[in-house]
Amino acid sequence: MLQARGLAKRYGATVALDGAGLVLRAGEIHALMGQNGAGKSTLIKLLTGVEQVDAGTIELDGRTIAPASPLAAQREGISTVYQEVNLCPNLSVAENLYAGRYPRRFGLVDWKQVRAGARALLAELHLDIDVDLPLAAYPVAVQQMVAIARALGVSARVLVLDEPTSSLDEDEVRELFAVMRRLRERGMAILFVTHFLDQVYAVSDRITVLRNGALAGEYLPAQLPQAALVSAMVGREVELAGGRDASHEVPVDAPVVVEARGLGRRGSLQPVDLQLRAGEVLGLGGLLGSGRTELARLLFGLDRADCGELRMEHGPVELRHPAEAVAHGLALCPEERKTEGIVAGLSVRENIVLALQARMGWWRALPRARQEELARQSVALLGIKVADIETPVGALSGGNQQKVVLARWLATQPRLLVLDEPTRGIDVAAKQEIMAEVLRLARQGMAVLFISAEIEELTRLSDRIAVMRERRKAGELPGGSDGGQVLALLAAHEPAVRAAGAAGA
Amino acid sequence: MSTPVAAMRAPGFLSRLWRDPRQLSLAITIGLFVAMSVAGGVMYDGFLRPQVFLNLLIDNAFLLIVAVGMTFVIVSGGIDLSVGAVVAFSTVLLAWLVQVHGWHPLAAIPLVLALGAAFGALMGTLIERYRLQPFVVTLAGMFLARGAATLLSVESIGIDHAFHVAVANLRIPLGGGASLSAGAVIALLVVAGGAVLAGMTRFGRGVYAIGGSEASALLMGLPVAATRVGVYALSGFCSALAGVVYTFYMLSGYSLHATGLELDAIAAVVIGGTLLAGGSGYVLGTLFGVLVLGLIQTLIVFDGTLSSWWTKIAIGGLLLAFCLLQQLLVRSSRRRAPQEPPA
Amino acid sequence: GKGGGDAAAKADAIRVGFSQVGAESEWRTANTRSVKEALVAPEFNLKFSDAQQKQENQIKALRSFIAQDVDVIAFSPVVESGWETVLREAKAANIPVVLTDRAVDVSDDSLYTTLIGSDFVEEGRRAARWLLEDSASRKSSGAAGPVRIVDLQGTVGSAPAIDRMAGFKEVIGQDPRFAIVRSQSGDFTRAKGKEVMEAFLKAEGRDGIDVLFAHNDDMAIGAIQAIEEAGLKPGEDIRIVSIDGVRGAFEAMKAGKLNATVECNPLLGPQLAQIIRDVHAGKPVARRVEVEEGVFTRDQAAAELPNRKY
Amino acid sequence: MSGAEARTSSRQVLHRGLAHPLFWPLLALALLLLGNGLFNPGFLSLQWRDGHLYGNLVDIANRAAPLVLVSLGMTLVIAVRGLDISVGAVLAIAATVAAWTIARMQAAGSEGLAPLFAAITAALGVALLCGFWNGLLVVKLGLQPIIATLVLMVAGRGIAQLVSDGQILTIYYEPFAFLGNGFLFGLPFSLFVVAAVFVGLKLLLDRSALGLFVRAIGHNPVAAHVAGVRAKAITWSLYVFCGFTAGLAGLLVSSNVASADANNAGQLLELDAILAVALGGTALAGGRFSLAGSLVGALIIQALTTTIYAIGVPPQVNLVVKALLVTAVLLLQSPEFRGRLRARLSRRAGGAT
Ligand SMILES: Nc1ncnc2c1ncn2[C@@H]1O[C@H](COP(=O)(O)OP(=O)(O)OP(=O)(O)O)[C@@H](O)[C@H]1O
Ligand SMILES: Nc1ncnc2c1ncn2[C@@H]1O[C@H](COP(=O)(O)OP(=O)(O)OP(=O)(O)O)[C@@H](O)[C@H]1O
Ligand SMILES: [Mg+2]
Ligand SMILES: [Mg+2]
Repeated sequence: MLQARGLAKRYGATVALDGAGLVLRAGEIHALMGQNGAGKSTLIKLLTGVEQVDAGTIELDGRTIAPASPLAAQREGISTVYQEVNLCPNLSVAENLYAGRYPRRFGLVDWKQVRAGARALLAELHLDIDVDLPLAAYPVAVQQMVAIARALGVSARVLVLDEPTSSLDEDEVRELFAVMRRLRERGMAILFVTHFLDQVYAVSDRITVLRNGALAGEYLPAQLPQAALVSAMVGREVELAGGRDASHEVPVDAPVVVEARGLGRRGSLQPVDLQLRAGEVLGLGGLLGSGRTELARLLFGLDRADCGELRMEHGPVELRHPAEAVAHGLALCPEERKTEGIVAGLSVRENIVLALQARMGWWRALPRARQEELARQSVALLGIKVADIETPVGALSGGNQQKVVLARWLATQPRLLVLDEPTRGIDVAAKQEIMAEVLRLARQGMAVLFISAEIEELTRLSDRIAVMRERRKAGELPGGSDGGQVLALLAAHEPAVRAAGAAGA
Repeated sequence: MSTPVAAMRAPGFLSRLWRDPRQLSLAITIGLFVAMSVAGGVMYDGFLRPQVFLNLLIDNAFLLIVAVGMTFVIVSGGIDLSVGAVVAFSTVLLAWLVQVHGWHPLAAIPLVLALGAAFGALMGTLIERYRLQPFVVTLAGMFLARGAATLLSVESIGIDHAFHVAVANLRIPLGGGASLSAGAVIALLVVAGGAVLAGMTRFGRGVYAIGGSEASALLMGLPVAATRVGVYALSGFCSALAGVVYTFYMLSGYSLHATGLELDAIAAVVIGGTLLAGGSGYVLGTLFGVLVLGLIQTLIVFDGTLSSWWTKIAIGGLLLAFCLLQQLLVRSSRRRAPQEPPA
Repeated sequence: GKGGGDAAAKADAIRVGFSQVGAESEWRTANTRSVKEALVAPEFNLKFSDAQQKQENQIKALRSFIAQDVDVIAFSPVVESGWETVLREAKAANIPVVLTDRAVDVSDDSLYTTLIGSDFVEEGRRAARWLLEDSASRKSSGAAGPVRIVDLQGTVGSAPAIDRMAGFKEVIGQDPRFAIVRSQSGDFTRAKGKEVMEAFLKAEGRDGIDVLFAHNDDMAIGAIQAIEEAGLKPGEDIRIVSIDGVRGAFEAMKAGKLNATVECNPLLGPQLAQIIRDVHAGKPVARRVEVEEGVFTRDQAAAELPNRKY
Repeated sequence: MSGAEARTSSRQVLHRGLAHPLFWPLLALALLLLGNGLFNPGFLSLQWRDGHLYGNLVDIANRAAPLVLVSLGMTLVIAVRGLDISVGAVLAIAATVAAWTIARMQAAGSEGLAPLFAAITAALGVALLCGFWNGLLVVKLGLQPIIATLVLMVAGRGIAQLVSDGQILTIYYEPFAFLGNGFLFGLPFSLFVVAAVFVGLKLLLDRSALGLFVRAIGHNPVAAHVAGVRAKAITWSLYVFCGFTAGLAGLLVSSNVASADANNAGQLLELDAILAVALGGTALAGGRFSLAGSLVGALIIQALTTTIYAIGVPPQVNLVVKALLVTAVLLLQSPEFRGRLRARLSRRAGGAT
């Protein structure tokens, strides 16, 4: 149905794509895989008219097309969810779903119909939210769902989803897949990008792998074991799994780095007790909206706690500003990369040194040579794909941006590192390396609070697991607990809305 | 999903108003306006006469029209500094055509309006096509329009065409001796039209989308370029219309009319709750922004004891008091609201 | 407050609404002060309003005065035209209007009762006449060619700038010995006056300028500094005449740097008070009341300086 | 062969020069001055007279000094997504306070340099206070910058007139005149003031981490905050600094004309300053900024004004000329415009061959 051949695209000196291609058939779910910076998003931008090709052809139904704008692509019947949530945060959810194609009465927008339609669209994804609130009032996950709903709402023949699941919980992913399967039955062609291998195998009919901007091959999932898929992406043999050394025990006498006693905030978090020892990785599990991010923000002084206290080695501390947290050796890799993480206009180097420099104060600047050294080290250590450390971070691929944020905090060599969904959008191989690095640092005495939506990842990496539910701590599990135990904690008291949704899936 | 999700469903208008900061601040603005009027009534005799409030509309009709156009520009994330100059140019052109060349006002007015819109569209095109900053483009536009006005006539031209005089003296009685001028009625119509345009049309919603995120608007397939040009054309049109209303108000065309009007208009829009960063605001808020500015002036005239410099200080002080109260009320009520959306 | 002890005293006071243009110059400030000092309680109850140099603000103030039902309205119009509608409203409300400082341009003369103030055109003429006389007396020095005049105008489009220019040209234009070689706006301010004069001096050369005509004293004072900095003697190498007669001008004349200033008297408060009394009492008043004004030159400066209040 | 090498390297230099953000503003300035020189051969000439340099170029630099100072402060405020439209009023306040202080000191019989230092201290102190006030409203109380500074813009002139009692305060005090009128090594003293502020600022921003923080705040204030940057404190101090530059400019202006005009000093300065900042290539949305660019921008504006005076157009044409010149400068700086122009030219050339 949709066929692309020999696509090439360069941005200045960077070659984003060279010899990429793709064959998308009607009625299939097609996974597009590749490492961070392999060119997946760029390929999608070319297909959907955001960028123009330098070379190569795109054919739709045997007809060569060259969409000049997203609008043109939409007219061709291609509907897209881009990697960064690309909706207007100021508009209401309903409007975001209908912008550009409002139903009208007497030439005016028919708000009644917009609202009803919006609710119906979201209901398909089993999302029941107030569609009149501005989109910005909702967390990224919900925004992501809205973006997907918008794409579904356009009666298209081709649906393109660039990492739609990166910030979703397992439940949401299940909903999404159910919808995707329904659409496939109707003959729609679906192209989707993800870094979760399980998801690829769960839903896709065919896999295309990109490597370094070029087509590496097209495969059927049944004939391609996970390890082989990863090798195809990376271009060499990679050993999967690994993680925490099961025999590792955090010494009981290891100093307590941070201790929260009854830390809470009215309206967002019930009082929580939490203790982190040097060298320990504490996993924090919970469903969407369970309050994990809130806890992380309180620990870091981004929000002010209104009850309880926070103690560090040398006694109680009161954090009024992240700068104070940074000064105390805390670090927070925030969940919302685009708004709270990267500074898109600054270079990779500047982004990486930012937190360290903030800790050193404004007067003493890190010498330029030291900055470059730090940046180079980080680029090498985390495998950030970038030609030049002076490139603005905004020009990096999504996963590489995430790595830059991580690098920024590692550079401060914190006592406690809080990671809120740190591996979102990072490819399998890199994820493994990054977590290995985090574990290594932990073993050297850093404490880590690791927030993740993936239970498997949590159990594999954590020395201990705390579980949040409904804005309070539901319980704690010792290291080596299995996913079932975590689920049990998570699932207690599941509210009716969600239960109904899950049943429908 | 967990319980908070259920709590996020808004059952009624009141609770939505409570939670949606934009509507809340509009309500607070209106409330403060009323409070200020009452305070004026307590302090000064005759302040609460209906005609005093109608005069707010009569005397600020042109500002209101300009501010409605400005609201669109600011919501789209831009700014238009040329408005005052375009008003002045329109008055001069109209007076020049009518007085010097003997046109009938009804023939001259459409030309003036078309020129205003075209001038706005030209600035919009420069901004859109060459990626120039709206601030500087419209600043140049301001120089140009005022310069063109002085070129047409340095002196103030009085208009004594019978039609114009008749419209200028037209008073629509509202009972009890109170009345409204034609200009004020036009201004109210513009507000109504602006509110519908902003809230109920594709163009209006496109303006909000661009103001929220231009990149997203493009990816959503909205006609960004046309909308942007349209916004400035609209503002130019409103300024020209305000110029026409101005000639009904003053019966003269003068190159020094409406100096500094751009700042008043911006201030009115912002006081009305529109964010200068774009993406959020209401035309109705702008109406109250204009009324608040007018009320401040009226309070000072009613007081009638302030020297020139105390007048300036008082205007600044009242402006500050208003904005601070607005800000504090909005903040504290948002804090009391059940769940604060992440900042 | 509404009540208060002075309410009784104010009850039969004449309620006057006075709308001033602004406080843009010392002249204006002196004018305001004079009016305020003349219209004092208990005889008057003055509502003063400052329009910040904007006509629309003046109109708003007049409307407010009408809404407050004052006894007499007085104001200094920013420009001539544009007053028709609001004056009609005043007339309908039976409130007599006294203009100060300058006339307005209305179709119906009954819209205002009287005008008290100066005549900007006449001021321009006076400046020119002084120049004619001055050149006549200097003829012996016998410079070749026409007398080259540069002109520092007020704010473009403002009434005094237009009228003073018109009056000046009217007189000068009849005499072929004079030529205005450059004309530029100095916005009535010292800083701009200086800046523009600097440019004039560079463009015309040191010997290219014989006379400076400044539309107000402040611009002349700024220009004097520019002339001095260019190494010339103001008042000698370049003769300077300006308008207003503020204190600074007299100081400059005393120092020999300014040749003449045409007085434009702002102190019309007492005359205004008398007219308001008459108007309020229903007595007939003259349509136009002139203010006493003169032309002052260097030799009179020292004597006059102590009398200058502004 | 070495010739070819030299050619490529010189082309590289040219390319780098063209890509430099300052290239286009500088070119605009050069074109303006050259155009003047063509029209009016005396325009570019410089003479040594009475122990100092004399000529239009000196005038332009000297006249632009206050605007340059204010533009520098404005640049930084804009860089952190702010705006300060009160600079003109602050300038007037500082000028008035300086004149008032001198008059008071003299009346009290103080002599020598004491009144000078007292005036400078008082004026700058008040200006810093004004900046502090603006910062308070913006940073602490969360008002939108344009409204927050509008308050002082409106009230500030009133305050200045209150101090001066509505009079133009004339300064009869020689030492003070040196600031805005004096010459050092044959150059106007104000140029040294500007140079000191510019170099000091540049060093501070480049050598410390302040420049990085300012840009980070401008591009993404939330992310900068999360990274531990004291965004609010920095923003606040930049408002204070902007007030300081306006105060300094006020000293220069009042010293230059030996008087303080509360109502007219610095009228419309805010617009000129923002225009200068924009012409210099600073993004008005924050983040990207260039101090040198603003300096050039301010010079362009003053050169424009002086040009208008020099070519002797009638005053009523001033604004039109200014509008057209500004538009031309803007277009010249727009990469999109140059791109389209080049495309059109090459198409025409292609058509001809
Ligand atoms: N606007 C741009 N300017 C410069 N380089 C860019 C730009 N956009 C993308 N690139 C480069 O193109 C390459 C491919 O990026 P792309 O976003 O397509 O990767 P991706 O496969 O989607 O990666 P990820 O999994 O991290 O999202 C990267 O090296 C990136 O740095
Ligand atoms: N699916 C949802 N629908 C509506 N509101 C939600 C949803 N998920 C979270 N929220 C709201 O978003 C806010 C932030 O939740 P928060 O991010 O702290 O949760 P979390 O435990 O960190 O979850 P996650 O990080 O997985 O999104 C809360 O106010 C919550 O009520
Ligand atoms: Mg991508
Ligand atoms: Mg979270």
